[in-house]
Amino acid sequence: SPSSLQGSELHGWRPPVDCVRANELCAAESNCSSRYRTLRQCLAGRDRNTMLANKECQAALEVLQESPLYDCRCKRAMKKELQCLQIYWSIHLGLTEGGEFYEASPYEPVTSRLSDIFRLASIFSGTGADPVVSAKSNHCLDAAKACNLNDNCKKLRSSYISICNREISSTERCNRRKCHKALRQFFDRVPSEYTYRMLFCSCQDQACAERRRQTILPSCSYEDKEKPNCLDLRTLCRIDHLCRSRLADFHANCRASYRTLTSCPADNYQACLGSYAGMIGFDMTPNYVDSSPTGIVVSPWCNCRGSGNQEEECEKFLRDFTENPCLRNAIQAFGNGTDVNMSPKGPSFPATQAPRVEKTPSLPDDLSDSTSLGTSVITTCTSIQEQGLKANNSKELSMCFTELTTNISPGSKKVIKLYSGSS
Amino acid sequence: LYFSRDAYWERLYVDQPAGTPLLYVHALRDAPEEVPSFRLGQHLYSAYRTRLHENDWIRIHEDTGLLYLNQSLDHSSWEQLSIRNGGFPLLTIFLQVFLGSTTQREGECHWPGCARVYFSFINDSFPECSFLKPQDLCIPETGLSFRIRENRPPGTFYQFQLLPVQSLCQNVSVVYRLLEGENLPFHFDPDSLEVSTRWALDRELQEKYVLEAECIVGTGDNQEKVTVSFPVTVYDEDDSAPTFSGGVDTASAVVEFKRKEGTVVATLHVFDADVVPASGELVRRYTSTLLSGDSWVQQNFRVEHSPNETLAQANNNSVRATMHDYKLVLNRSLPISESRVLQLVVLVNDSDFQGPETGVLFLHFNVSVLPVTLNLPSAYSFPVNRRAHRYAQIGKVCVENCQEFSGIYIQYKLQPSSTNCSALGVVTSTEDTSGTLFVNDTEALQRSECTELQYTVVATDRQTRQQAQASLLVTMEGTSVVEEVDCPKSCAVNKRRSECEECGGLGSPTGRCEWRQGDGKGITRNFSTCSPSTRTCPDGHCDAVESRDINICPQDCLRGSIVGGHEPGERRGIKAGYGTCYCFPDEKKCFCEPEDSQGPLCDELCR
Amino acid sequence: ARSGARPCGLRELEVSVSELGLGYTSDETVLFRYCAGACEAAVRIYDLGLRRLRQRRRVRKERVRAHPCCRPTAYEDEVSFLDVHSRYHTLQELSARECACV
Amino acid sequence: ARSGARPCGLRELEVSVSELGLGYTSDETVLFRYCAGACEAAVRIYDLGLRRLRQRRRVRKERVRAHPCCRPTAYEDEVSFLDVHSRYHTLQELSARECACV
Repeated sequence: SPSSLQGSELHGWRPPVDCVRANELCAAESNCSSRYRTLRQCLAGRDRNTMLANKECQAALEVLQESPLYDCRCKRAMKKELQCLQIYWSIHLGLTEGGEFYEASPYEPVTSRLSDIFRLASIFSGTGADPVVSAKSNHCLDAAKACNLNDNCKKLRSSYISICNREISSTERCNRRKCHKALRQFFDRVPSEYTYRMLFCSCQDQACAERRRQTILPSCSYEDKEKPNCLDLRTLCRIDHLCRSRLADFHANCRASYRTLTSCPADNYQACLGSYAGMIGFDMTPNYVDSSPTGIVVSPWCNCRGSGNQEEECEKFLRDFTENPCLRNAIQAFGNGTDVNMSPKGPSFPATQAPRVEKTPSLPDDLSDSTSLGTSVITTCTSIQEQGLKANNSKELSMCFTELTTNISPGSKKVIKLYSGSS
Repeated sequence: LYFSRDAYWERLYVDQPAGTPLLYVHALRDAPEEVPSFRLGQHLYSAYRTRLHENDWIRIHEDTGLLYLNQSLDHSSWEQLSIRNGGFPLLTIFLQVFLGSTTQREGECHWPGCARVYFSFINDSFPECSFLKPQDLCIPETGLSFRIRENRPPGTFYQFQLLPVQSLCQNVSVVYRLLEGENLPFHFDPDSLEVSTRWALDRELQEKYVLEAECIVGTGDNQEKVTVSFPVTVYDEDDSAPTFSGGVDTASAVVEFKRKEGTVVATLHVFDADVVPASGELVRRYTSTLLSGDSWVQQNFRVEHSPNETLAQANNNSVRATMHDYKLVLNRSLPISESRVLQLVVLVNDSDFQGPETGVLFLHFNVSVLPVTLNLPSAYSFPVNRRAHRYAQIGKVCVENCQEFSGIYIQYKLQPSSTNCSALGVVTSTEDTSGTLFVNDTEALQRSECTELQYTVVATDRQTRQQAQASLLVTMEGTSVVEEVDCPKSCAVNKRRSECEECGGLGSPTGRCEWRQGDGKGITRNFSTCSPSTRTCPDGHCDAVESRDINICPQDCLRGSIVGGHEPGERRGIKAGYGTCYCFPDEKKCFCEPEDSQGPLCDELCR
Repeated sequence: ARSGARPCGLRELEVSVSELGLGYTSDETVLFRYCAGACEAAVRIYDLGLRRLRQRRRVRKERVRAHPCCRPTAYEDEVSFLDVHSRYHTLQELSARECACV
Repeated sequence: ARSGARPCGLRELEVSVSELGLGYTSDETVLFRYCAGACEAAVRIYDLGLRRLRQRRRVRKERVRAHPCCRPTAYEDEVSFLDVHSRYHTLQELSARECACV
């Protein structure tokens, strides 16, 4: 076997620290801090690529790949979230070329699950509601009522509503920047037992669906005179570290995967819903496109007109919102109060089970050739790993789903393989 | 040269023998004389693009683009790469393949000069051929889709066979057939299994094709068929010159009453069959210049360009194209004295266009700027009630066509004929450039010797100082009367009809407030209220006279708190109210509540 | 009362101590300041809501005030006088110093 | 009311917006907090004097309050809701936050 492998230094797995802490650790170590300074100079230069080609920049990258800065992460609504994200992107913009279709999420993976929220929600609202009554009731109205009965939720809800609803002039509908800020505060500071119920409530009739659509006051926070091109909107979002991070997080947690039961990476609906809600209050704010009770379609405010040769990439970006089985399943699961009960070990599959064709979501999924995507394959195991399950010593941890997402262009057959390998 | 795909897929198994062919990458030519050559990146990357290891195992034939295993990958190399990937079973690795001609370096791989080759690296040896399902023998894991540039020489963009399967399962018969390729610009060679274009494609004719292929596995009666379809996207280049939409290259327009900055004078449309450059770049690269040496033109006009994607029909196909709107817009408000006839030329330049014809065309705007002369009717005459309160609106004066004006700022003044019988004032309303006459001094109304008031109305254009005049005669009506004691200054304070109609208030022309009875339908624009004159208040608009004093019409003008069921007006006042709306202007407060709930005050009852 | 009646404010009255009915007999007089007037403009949406809920008996008949009161918000410290028995007395917070609708 | 009845304090009630009788039609509910209760212990000498002067018609018949009121001394900022026409409204100072006898 190739001898070169034995000699190379093992790049073991270490638990990620947050990037603010990692930055402090690096600053305290001269070699790391000097290389980090070099990398920032490399990136600051106008022609990023030629700068990255020079030896010093490469050396800086090599060293930093070994430092805690390399796989540091951030936490949603942590104290110095923006600073953490700025540090994260200063490293990762060096490592990737930018312009990737999917970017790795800077946030630590979510370990909580929907069932935790349901438990809390039922404690709060005392609902072990009678299913017959609950079937008929307007869940979105109940959610608003529950919020109004909780002082913190009521206060922050009223705050964003009054800001987003305040007409500035005949030509200026509202102050969108302030509205977005108030919405971000609401979703950051109010527990998801309240916010998810208002955002993802299930509906039987149009009035309920319209209330659900109105949750974020779309006329101010979402709609605009014109619809920009989605790739232009993505470019705008990626200029702002927070928006960029929330979009990357959405892609990481909501990207349809055909190898999991739920179509969601690591079968975690909560992670997907959290990252969807995390985009509200940014340029990429998504919302329900209409008030049809059952046909759940969400989308950012953009279309694919004016994409030129990148129409396929644009439509693929839009499909991640409008035809995303993971996101749809997650919203429906929350609405119905159901969660996939994934025992931590996950379903065990015999090693050599013949490939079985899964309940194929009818809609095309992600990668086709048209994307310059670097990560058409999700390392689901990575996210399991990051949920704190020590990889190398757990005998159990051999279950990992090969995420071969296939592009289902019309008519083509799709092959899905399930492998279990033991580490 | 460019790759026909930006990503390729294949599976790698442990212990596949060195020399196993893996896949072909294909490059298409931009020019006939180009000869494709390829080179591989040095490193293997993980899904999230972390550099895993030097690429010791995979090589490429630089001329044919055939990737093959140079060294077999054993379990220990798999273990090693898996650990590098974070200790998990390695799922996918990729390496970068470059066109020989590209200057791109590793770390900056993007189409067209670089593509990524993904390998699902399975920790198992190559399965028994009999285990493989037809689709495993026929088609790669990930869907195929191709991109072919228009106007480029024909070339091969795909080779059907799964090379590892073909080399390790030679006794399995796999035959391919292109189903609908015949009448399309594509050719399939059954021997080499290569798919190629038959001639240069023209995106403006068709921009998407879906090719259907059939793969037959096995022979005799245990044959199995797998069909696969794959999209081919024709990539646009700027090969179409801009043309006049509908052949119209000239627009004529007259600027007369609408002289305000931002007024759209005329619009012309340019059609371009192309969709590149894309929206992000389009406005920068599709320029429009107002050609005129005359600095006056440059200062007073500007061109606004707004491109919109549209659909064009090409032999019963619809293909995306672009319609460019060019608006000639006033860059400044024009004085009423301005009078010019202009031929303006706008140069539109599709700077990316590389065709033989020119990417430039000229739009012509014939603009006549007419002067406006101010005219007032010869004489005005209005009655006024001696009981009128201050700010009572008496009537309106207006220069000819004033309702049409925008960007023209007129000032109205009154010159009284006699000094001791002067009671009126005038104020200009910006919305319709009219002048509103109002009672400014009630003392003269009460003097019996003043039976009529005579004025000269003077209208002056603020910018050019041009003037127009007219005479104004105001005749007195009715008799003055001593004011009711205990009446509030503002009609709006009164909550009930009785109180309302027994008092006067600022702005009331008859000396008495008027009660407006609402429709009582919840929160409604037609709420009940007490007003100086229901003709002007409340009407959802705080006019020039009303804004002189908050007591005149707080219902329209209040900027303060409105208590009770209501809908706020745009920036001020009450747009809709519940029941009766009444106000306390000095406290900047209005209330809207149903009549029945204004019950007896709870004094003694609620000790 | 007509709407727009005199708003809540400070009024004053010269009264003899005896007239106050506090049991002191003295011929001295004091300037008694008190709050009076209408509080219509101080009504809040709270009052409208409370009034409606009371009308609909949603609020039990406990003592509830659905209209602002014109009341002192500050009092004068003290006033002293000599009674008919030649004894001095001092009264705390007899007069209002400021009024408001609360 | 019996002397020593429940003292002035904050009460709360869950009501639907429509019940507030403000003209808004919405099925949402709000927590309406109001002040209720007796203010016996807050009576001052001012009140006694004023009551007596009023009984003796020394104070003209204008509106005068000779007893402390149980009223809010602080209000909650705002509460918002969606009405049946899918339009949002925000009410300022609907609920009491603190009560006192004034």
